Amino acid sequence: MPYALCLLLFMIGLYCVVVKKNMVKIVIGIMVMEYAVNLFLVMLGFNAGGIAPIIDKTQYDPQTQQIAASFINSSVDPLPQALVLTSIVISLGSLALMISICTRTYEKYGTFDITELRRLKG
Amino acid sequence: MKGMTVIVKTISSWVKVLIFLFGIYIVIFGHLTPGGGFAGGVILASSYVLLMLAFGREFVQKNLPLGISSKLDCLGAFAFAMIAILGFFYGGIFFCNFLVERGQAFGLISAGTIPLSNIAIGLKVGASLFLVIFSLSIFRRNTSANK
Amino acid sequence: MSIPLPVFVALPLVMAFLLPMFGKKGKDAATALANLATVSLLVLTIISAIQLSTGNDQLYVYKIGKWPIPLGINLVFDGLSSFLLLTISVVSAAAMFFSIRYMEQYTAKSKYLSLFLLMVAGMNGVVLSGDIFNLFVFLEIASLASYALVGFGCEHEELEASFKYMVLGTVSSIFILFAVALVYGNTGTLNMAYISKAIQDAGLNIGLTFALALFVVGFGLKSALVPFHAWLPDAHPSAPAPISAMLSGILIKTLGVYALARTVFNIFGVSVSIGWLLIVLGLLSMVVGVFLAVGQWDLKRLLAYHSISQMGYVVLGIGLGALILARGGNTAWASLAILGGLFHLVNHAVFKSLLFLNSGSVEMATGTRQLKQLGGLATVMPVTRATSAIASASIAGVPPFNGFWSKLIIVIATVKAGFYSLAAITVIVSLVTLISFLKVQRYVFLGELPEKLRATEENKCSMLIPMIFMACLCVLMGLLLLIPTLRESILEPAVRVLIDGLKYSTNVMNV
Amino acid sequence: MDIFYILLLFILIAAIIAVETKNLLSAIICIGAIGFGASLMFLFLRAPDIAITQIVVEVLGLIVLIRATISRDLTFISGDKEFFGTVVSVVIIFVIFLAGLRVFETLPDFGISIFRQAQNAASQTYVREGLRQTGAANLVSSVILDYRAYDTLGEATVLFTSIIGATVILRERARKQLEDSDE
Repeated sequence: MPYALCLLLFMIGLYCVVVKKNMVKIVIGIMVMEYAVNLFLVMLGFNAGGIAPIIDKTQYDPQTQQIAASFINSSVDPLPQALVLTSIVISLGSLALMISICTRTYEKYGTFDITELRRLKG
Repeated sequence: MKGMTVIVKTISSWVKVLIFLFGIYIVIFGHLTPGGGFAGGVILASSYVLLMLAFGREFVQKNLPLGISSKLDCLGAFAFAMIAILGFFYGGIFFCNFLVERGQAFGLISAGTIPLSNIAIGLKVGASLFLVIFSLSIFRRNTSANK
Repeated sequence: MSIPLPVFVALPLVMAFLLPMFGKKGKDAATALANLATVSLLVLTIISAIQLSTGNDQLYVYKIGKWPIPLGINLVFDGLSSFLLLTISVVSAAAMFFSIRYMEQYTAKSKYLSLFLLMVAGMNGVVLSGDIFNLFVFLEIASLASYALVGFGCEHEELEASFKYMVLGTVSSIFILFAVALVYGNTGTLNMAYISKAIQDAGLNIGLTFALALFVVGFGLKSALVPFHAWLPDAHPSAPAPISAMLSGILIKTLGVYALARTVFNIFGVSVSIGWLLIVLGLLSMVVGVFLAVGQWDLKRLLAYHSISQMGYVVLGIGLGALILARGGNTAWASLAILGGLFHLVNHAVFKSLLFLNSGSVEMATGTRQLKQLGGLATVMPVTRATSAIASASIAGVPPFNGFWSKLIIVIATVKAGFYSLAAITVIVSLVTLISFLKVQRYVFLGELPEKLRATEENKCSMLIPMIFMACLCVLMGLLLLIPTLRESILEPAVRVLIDGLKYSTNVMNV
Repeated sequence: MDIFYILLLFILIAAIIAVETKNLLSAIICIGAIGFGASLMFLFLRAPDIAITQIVVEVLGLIVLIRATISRDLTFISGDKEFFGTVVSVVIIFVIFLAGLRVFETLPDFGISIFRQAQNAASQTYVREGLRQTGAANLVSSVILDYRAYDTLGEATVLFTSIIGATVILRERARKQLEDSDE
């Protein structure tokens, strides 16, 4: 069920990108979609009652180099977290580039409205 | 922009040191505690952004000119790529963790190249994010000057 | 394999990290270094391709960081990767050489060179990757570099085109990421070979089918197939000419068609419905693209619409192969169809980038690219005129040139597979293309030289060399098909990768 | 488990306000709310690394967004929407949503992660052997900087690319007169 709410969030973002005419609104829609996918990825790795994938000193035996079974059996999945870390940085990068294009366009046209841009280009 | 009031300036000159140290801590201990190069780099960048908001652009530009931050950006990325290539020379394969045998588990010096990569990434991320916010604000000043 | 595979990514990356440090003063040194990088990539690719075709192994796997396959990321170098790497290297070397002079009219040249190399690195990474998330990351590098390069001129149209391209491109990237997440949630792995094995074991459930649909939409947006083509006619003309050549020539193919073919054939496996879907997409692109192109009066915009149409041929060939394979038909005809598609891919890369370089040459000499304002350039720009004539003949499928051979193979394959109406449409589209390019030749190079363009001169030598090089390729590429040894060492291994389909997973795991 | 529903509902409400409000500045503030909600969500999903990264990235992203919109002449959106087009897109998106709902039946239930069920999933090895093989106690660090370091190189490159791109887009003068010097 939380997955479905995530999909709903994704669809809200998609709706915003498709319908809205304001450049900043479109950027906001893209950000919402990115949040939805990131949340979905992390949820995939979640274990009910799990612990974070960071090994504590008490869970490690230096002599035998063994990790306590309590950690192995309850840790959440570290791989999706690594993927989400990557995807957050990617979305920050594309946000920076998109906002630069928006500001530059605003300076040229004096508006954020994409239908106006088409009219001005004429 | 000449910066904000005296209260803001005083407080941020205190806080900036703390933020900067916290960023460095997050970067260096990234392989033991939550955090790492990216989070730490963003915190480093935000300490400079705070200075820029409080004291104005000219102050920051004196301390960290654009050219230098752009070079730091390239340098961090280059250092991270170099770690990969050093892995090739020492271990025979790209990204080989050639230092993994050194150090004790849970020590600050452990996990081979991971802390080094964290530092390189922290440098790169901090410099580049500072650069983008700075160029956005400079751009705005230029356009308003033109008007 | 004597050349370590990550070199193809690491070399342009390290160069790209270094170049912005040169700044304004070291511009010439930066240009020289960037050209050195693309030329050495070309040499390395040729060496690797020769090693692959003469060696015993069908594919090479490089495990990064010494981690065994499902743990780490692996690079896979097989026939298809080698084929696309060759295409990328040839076009990027030519476009880079062309930019030496052409990019003098813009500022921030060292940053341009850096972005160019980043785009090349991203494409090489996509082609070599054996891990689906890694493919997404490198796809994003290449796309981000291309968004910035489309807006490089910072004029009104360029910014608008760049924004449009960026929004659609980012949405398609998010679709792909969502599909990757769904695949991970269903199979628990990100390695392509292991995903493929899990799908073979458990079958294609509804979650994976939805993921496949998302992949088709995402890669379809990247390759501008017709329902998703809205960004291309704006984005490709707005970029500087060498970048248009890169975008139309290889970017849409690497990020779109290659990734689509890899996912459909090697990971999910072909089925009748996906075969029909690809055929319909290809057919729509072919017909709609060419009819929109006929009415254009802007030279680069016309070329961009033709890109959509020609991509239709590539996808049509590949989709036909998928359909025949899924029906269990004759493998010979399936491989013929795929051969036609892939051969048309590389042919289109060569002649379309040549056409864009020509348009850049014309624009630089005359300052306009409106067909109605041009004319009579045949006498003042003989080299541009000659190369452009060769490229136009190629794209229209006139016999001795390369476009003819690939179109011929696609037509033969459609006839053999029993789709006579498809064959007829293919020929008709080719004829319309011919008419459209006769119009270009007529308005740009023949007729009266307008008063304003009297002072036009042929461009400098450094811009002519890449055009002549590409024109020679256009003439000679037919040999790739006609000489058996060349065909068996370059085209056939690429076709075999797709025909083998799901055997990819066992091939990778057994290395 | 209830906390996830509460947070998701909060995020959804913030998203709807962000999409529908007429004032750009409040839309951006709602984006901030989504970001902080997501960050809390990551914390409860036992992902502290991402929670930290999300929250700092959120702050910088907000600064960038506000820089772009504040003190522009036009922070309010006016203009009429085409009613027909909107309805068609809403219907299409709703159909995709209904189709997508069935997709989640094939995933393991929320709260059971896939790597415990799948055969030879890489994460099983990461959890069991990660500390011994890489020496890092933070397994996420060991994945991003050792097992999948190549991805991280790509990620750093993405950031580098976008920054170079942003400085290129924001440069003052794009074209210059071509000097006709001999080569």
